[in-house]
Amino acid sequence: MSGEPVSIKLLAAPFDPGRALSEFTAAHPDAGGIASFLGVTRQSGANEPVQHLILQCYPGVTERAIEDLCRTAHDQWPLLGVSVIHRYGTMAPGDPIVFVAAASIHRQEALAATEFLIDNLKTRAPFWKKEVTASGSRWIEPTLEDYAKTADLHPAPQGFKNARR
Amino acid sequence: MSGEPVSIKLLAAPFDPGRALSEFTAAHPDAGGIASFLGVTRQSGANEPVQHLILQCYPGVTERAIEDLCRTAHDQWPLLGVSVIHRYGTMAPGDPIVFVAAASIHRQEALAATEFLIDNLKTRAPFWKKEVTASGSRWIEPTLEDYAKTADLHPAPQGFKNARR
Amino acid sequence: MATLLFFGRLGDMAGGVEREFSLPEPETKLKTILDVLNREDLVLGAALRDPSTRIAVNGEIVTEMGCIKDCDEIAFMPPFSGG
Amino acid sequence: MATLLFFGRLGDMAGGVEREFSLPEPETKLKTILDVLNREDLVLGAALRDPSTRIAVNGEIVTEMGCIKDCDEIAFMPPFSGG
Repeated sequence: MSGEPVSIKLLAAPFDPGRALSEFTAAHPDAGGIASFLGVTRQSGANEPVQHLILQCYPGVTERAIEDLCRTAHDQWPLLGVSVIHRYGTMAPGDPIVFVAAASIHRQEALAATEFLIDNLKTRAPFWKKEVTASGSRWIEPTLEDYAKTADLHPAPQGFKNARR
Repeated sequence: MSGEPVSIKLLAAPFDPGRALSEFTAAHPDAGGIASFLGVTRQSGANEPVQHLILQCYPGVTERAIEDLCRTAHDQWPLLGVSVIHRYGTMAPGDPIVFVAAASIHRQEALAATEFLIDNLKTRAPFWKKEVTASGSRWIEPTLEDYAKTADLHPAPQGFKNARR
Repeated sequence: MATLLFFGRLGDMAGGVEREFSLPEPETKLKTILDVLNREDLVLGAALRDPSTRIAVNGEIVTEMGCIKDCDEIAFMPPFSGG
Repeated sequence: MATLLFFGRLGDMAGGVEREFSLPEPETKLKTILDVLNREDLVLGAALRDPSTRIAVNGEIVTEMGCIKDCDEIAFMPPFSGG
């Protein structure tokens, strides 16, 4: 089989990134290079251990935003396929949050597309992240640095102030 | 367990990239981001299907060159760990040739180190690649483009001519 | 009735992610809705009007203050934080 | 005896990857070895002297034409092509 050009999964349950890479690789037998990025729930917040992380999405709208990003990647580089798996709901420290992969004939395109997708998922996909520690919980918003990476496509919202980090 | 900062494997037999990613992820529980790149034997050469690919290495010397690259990556970025798995011997089309992964607290370092490693493995690690097709076999040498990516660290050998591609 | 959605920290401020909102007129200006919410809760009202808050109507981000009809869904979205 | 290693396409030209080489003197100049190989086979000789061919002695790339002793391993390496 030859894989679909865009595969998006929003999951409420944990996923296995190794299996995700195997499946993506199997789906794109013509790829010469497959780049991927895995984001993992961090173990500690500002100063104390994270008990869990809650990720909120906007069902339907979030998928569409991710699909737009994937199409933009396809427009920008000659890709055989891209895959985005994103968790939502409650996660434990160390749990995979996001897996991005891109397949192409030559390595540069896969690497560039993977970096583009993860950079833009941070600031262009409707997700909201709450970190719960022993002393309470707090919403995490992207940093100005996160916005800087995607400034050409999507500047920080007007009036955005660097809330944290 | 917390993984070793550098893990290098030269393998004569096929490996499973999904499992490699799982193991690397498990070995670095403090990572916030894990980037990886998988290179796959291509299905066709200049104009005809590849029957197999033969990759020659220089035992001992090849490992040391890869280790040097990994140390350079550690010097350049704050990384929790890097892993390189490289095949040698005879491979079939579609077989994984090389898997590179880097783990870091923030995503940028893992992405940059992965790109650095794969770019430099192409031109700085002693490997020689022969493609066998129905009409014969030919040695493949890196392109000037490959050298251009790593020119700051390692220019094309003096007198190098773009032999192919 | 329109549905209001408050995402991220706005949900904590609004006391819940989702809320039904009875429209004073069949076609109510979005600005009017913001004014009503602001009268109910000045802190929430300010956060909703903050330029960093994006507003989507039926899943599409709007930049103009258009009109809202029955069954419309209005989402108030603070800066995204995925990945 | 020194060991000569011919990697990549040089192995095809030399008729094999590995070859024992009897040193004319206990300390033989690398240049002398290249001259001997060149007399045996002009095409191989030219490829070995090509500036794109790197030479390693006992696993370390050398840029100077030093001396070779018994049991040394000399590797002739055309441009690498990994990954």
